[in-house]
Amino acid sequence: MEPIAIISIFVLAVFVGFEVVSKVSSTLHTPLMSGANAIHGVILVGAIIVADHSSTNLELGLAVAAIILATINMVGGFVVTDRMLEMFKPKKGGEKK
Amino acid sequence: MEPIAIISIFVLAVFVGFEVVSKVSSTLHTPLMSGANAIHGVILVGAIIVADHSSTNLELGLAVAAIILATINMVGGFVVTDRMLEMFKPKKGGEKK
Amino acid sequence: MSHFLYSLIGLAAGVCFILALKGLSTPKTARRGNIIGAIGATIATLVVFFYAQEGESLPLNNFGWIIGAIAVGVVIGVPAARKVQMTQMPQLVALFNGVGGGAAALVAIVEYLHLGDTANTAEVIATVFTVIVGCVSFSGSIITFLKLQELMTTRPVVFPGGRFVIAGTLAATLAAAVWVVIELGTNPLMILAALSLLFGILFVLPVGGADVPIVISLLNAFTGLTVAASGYVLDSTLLIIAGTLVGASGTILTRLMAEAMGRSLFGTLFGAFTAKPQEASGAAEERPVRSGSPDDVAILLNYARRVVIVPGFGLAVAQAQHTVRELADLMLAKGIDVAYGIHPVAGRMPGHMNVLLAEANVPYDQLAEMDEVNPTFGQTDVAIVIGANDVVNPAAQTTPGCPIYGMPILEVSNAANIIFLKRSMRPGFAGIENELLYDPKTMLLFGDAKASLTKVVSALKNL
Amino acid sequence: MSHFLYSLIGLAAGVCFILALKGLSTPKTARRGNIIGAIGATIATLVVFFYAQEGESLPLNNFGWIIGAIAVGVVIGVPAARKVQMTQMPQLVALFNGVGGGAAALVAIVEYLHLGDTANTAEVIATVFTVIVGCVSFSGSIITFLKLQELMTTRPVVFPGGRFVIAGTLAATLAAAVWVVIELGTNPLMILAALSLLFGILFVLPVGGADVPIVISLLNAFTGLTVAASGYVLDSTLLIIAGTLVGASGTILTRLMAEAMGRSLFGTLFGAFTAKPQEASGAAEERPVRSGSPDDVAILLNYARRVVIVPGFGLAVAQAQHTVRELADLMLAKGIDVAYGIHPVAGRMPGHMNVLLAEANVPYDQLAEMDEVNPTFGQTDVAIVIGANDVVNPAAQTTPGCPIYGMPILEVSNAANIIFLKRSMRPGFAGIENELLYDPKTMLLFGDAKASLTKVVSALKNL
Ligand SMILES: NC(=O)c1ccc[n+]([C@@H]2O[C@H](COP(=O)([O-])OP(=O)(O)OC[C@H]3O[C@@H](n4cnc5c(N)ncnc54)[C@H](OP(=O)(O)O)[C@@H]3O)[C@@H](O)[C@H]2O)c1
Ligand SMILES: NC(=O)c1ccc[n+]([C@@H]2O[C@H](COP(=O)([O-])OP(=O)(O)OC[C@H]3O[C@@H](n4cnc5c(N)ncnc54)[C@H](OP(=O)(O)O)[C@@H]3O)[C@@H](O)[C@H]2O)c1
Repeated sequence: MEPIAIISIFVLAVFVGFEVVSKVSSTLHTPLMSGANAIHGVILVGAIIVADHSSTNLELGLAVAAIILATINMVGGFVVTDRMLEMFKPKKGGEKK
Repeated sequence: MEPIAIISIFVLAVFVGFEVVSKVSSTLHTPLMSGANAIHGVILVGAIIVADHSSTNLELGLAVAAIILATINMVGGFVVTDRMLEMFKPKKGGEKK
Repeated sequence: MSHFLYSLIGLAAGVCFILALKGLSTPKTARRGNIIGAIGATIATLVVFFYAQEGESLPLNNFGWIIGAIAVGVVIGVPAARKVQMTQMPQLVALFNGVGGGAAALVAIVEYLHLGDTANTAEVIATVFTVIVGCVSFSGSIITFLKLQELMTTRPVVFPGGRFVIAGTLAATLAAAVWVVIELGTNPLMILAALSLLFGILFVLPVGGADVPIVISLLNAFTGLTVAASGYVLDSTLLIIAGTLVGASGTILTRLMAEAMGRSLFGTLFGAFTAKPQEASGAAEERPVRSGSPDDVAILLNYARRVVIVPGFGLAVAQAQHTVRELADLMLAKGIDVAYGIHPVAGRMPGHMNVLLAEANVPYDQLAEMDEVNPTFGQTDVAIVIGANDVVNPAAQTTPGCPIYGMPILEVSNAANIIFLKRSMRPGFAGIENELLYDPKTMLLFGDAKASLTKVVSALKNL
Repeated sequence: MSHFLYSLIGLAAGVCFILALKGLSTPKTARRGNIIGAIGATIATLVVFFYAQEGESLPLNNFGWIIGAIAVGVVIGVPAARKVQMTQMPQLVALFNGVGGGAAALVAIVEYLHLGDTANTAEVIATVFTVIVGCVSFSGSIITFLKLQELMTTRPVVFPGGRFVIAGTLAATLAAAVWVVIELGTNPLMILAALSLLFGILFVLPVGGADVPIVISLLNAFTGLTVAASGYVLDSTLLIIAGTLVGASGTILTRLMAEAMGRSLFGTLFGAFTAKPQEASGAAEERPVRSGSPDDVAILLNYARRVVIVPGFGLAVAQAQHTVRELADLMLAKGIDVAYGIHPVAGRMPGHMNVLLAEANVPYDQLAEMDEVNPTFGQTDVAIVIGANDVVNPAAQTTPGCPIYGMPILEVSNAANIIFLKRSMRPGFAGIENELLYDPKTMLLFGDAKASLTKVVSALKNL
């Protein structure tokens, strides 16, 4: 992709990120942090691509490590965020502890 | 530019536009409308580019017309928006009518 | 200048536009935002003169023509923007939007002529899109201008078989579009442009006067999209970003506006076709109303402790904003507590009342938004409704199925006394009877709002 | 699958991430938002398996390894995420962030090895950036994890000449970066990675335990940027968008968090170097305090009409959230009006208290935000402060220059009685004396919050 396209996408994504997050209530800061954290787990995609490229054992070893780490980040991040948010669901009376 | 870059820029710009405008107070809807209107006056840039390209009289004539129209849109739009917004500046007591 | 640097500056201009829209979202930063936008536009324009496309050299070809055309545009645009009255703002915005759409269409046509057979299909499709939407925006905006300037009737223009004519024109336009994409050539394109212009006219004719601002906002968003499409053909990131921004924000604005009026966008555009013809409502009934003289009104005001002024469309028509200010100042001098209750869609454009009253130098702290002022009507002695009707009509809350049902209103009926300043018993834009006019605590002062207000002011002065 | 379609699906996944962040901004839509994000991530991952790069064919090379590695990741990640206690959330987020940063660094290294001499300078620079920041994020997060898990001291670790060691490491890292860009080659890159890992450790060591969440948030934003840089090298729009989103939103979050604590980001990161060593404050003074027994507390609560519970960091440490709930239920059963006053930075992470209390099933309507609850302390009979200190310390309002000056606090001093549950007279994180502890209307109940609460509950039951 042309550099200018990449820069444009970057700049616009910065604005989107700023705008979307800037008005969040502090109640949700913890899940928001772990949710954003989960999103950068898509580096998994990159890790898979480089694992496909890998031609030496060193490369493959590092790529496999990258895949493991990225998967932990992504899957774990979404699961834990969901766990937290589940507790935020409106509960009537809150009877059953 | 590659199609995917253009589409990405388009999609991100849509989000930016939505996010930025969606929480505006109705007090400023009129200036916002005329301000957004002024922004699309940058088609002037396009008009100048095609005027530069023009090789026939027909093309040049149309391009010149486009430049005139676009300039009216852009310059007029920003000026009138500024005029409106000037009136919104905080005024103490509002004495001098 | 390298293409990269050129595009980078364009991107910077795009960022200026984003900041402009961001700024425009609150009064405090609005003016600065607009200036940032203007700076971005200026930079974007200047930089074109310093960038030679491949195989070309500076200065640009036709340099003299370009500068001359810009000068002409400035000479026309600036005075228009400086002199226009605030009441005529909707017209001016319509006109500016129309010329923008026209410019986009012209740019697309010229680029098409220039590219000739070298254009690829995607470029041709973008061109066709720009030509159609730009032309519709142009001719449609001209019609909205004529309606708003009352150079033609503001009523929906419907003629027998109208909907078939419109559908036919649309079909012909689309057919021409396909023709252009397949056959290429100048003539098909010109025919397409002509059909699109015609469709723009037919599309806006059936829209009623008060719905016109929504149409303007919609056309504004459309014009933004044409600019984005031109950006694709001309390979300009700036145009893509700027156009898309306007397209997206225009769409949101249109929706907000339609929502504030409790209407659907579809109903706005095609309401004239589906609506049952409204009978000249209530005229047959001839129920008694209590009409008063300027002196009666002045007395009522004189002994009030709290008065809420509800301005509307009619105030703008009568250009009575300065006289209203005079009346408010007079009451304030007499120690009466005065507030303005501003409905978000009072006037001809969303937020129009705020602009009008800002122009009349009404101090901020007297302007109250609907949500603020509604709970205070219970402690209000007199609500004086000036050239407004629909925005206080209780039918919006009580009559399911009426055109404004669900629209939030200013609840003046909770005030101890209501005064209406209007010229007749005719209903407001929505064309529905307002029960409030027959309320025992309502007093009507017939006549042009400005004339009536002037009389009330002098009566009040003499008390 | 064509590259265009592949990229388009990636873009769609990017849009999912935007929607996820949008959704996460209000409790109502948060869970759905997170699920949309997870769907986006799943699609993005699956689609890689169906796209063959130029000159290659499907299935991917090393397919078995890839699937196996993913399985391992799932087997480690999911149970960790499922079993973690809510009080340990900051650690887990730190760890997840660290592995993400590590993954980004590894990806960059492998791609660098793969590209060899064919990499252009821009790609090498992006690689170097990713390696440095990814490694810093990795090792820094590990240290924050160790601190939060209390596997090492939570105090700032400062050693003589520490700042010179850090500056030296930074300089060496940058030098190595330049070396890699100029010379290329595997060894320089490995040295760069090692130096970056070292720098990450040294960078986080001097940060105090309670400031660690800010550092995590910052490292989170950094990791996002490395993902964006990888996206550039790997030509993936998705990674650019996702990474940038996280970078931008992480930056905003970091700023919001620092602001809510009334601190500057700079002070957080480098405070340990510039701060004068805090004397073991107040210990020398030995002023009298009123300490009470669980029975005293129970009696006070029993005769109150309105009680506000102020939970803090210590509640999380003692894991007393369920016991607090029990106490609150008991009081409610006795007809006492109970509310929780939640300070935005109470706990170890912003919004942490909300998560902890949500876990203990505390009903929504009992949770009050700071701005809501502050005006009500005047009508409150007992404010019971459980493992909190700084967030109620009036020094934030009265002592200019103290570390928390300017931070908004919960104004418990307006309540008729104040009860503190803490273990000692030691100050809170900010290390400053809390005058409130010596206030005549304050009663102190020393001991671990959970143990104390259990005693109070049984005392109250017996009344
Ligand atoms: N602001 C927007 O964005 C926007 C956009 C589109 C549509 N609308 C619609 O416009 C309407 C606005 O409500 P509104 O209450 O402001 O206006 P309205 O309901 O249309 O009422 C205007 C009233 O002003 C009176 N009037 C007209 N000219 C006058 C004059 N010279 N002197 C005194 N009175 C005069 C009319 O009665 P007489 O004829 O008896 O004098 C009429 O009853 C709403 O239905 C809204 O949905 C608003
Ligand atoms: N939430 C965030 O995002 C965040 C992030 C970074 C920093 N911070 C900072 O963290 C602080 C949070 O304020 P805070 O009032 O919640 O906490 P704090 O000021 O640190 O006070 C915690 C109190 O809990 C007591 N405590 C600790 N363990 C306990 C136990 N097991 N049982 C009973 N009491 C116990 C401690 O006193 P004893 O030792 O005497 O028991 C201490 O006074 C603020 O200064 C804030 O700026 C917050």
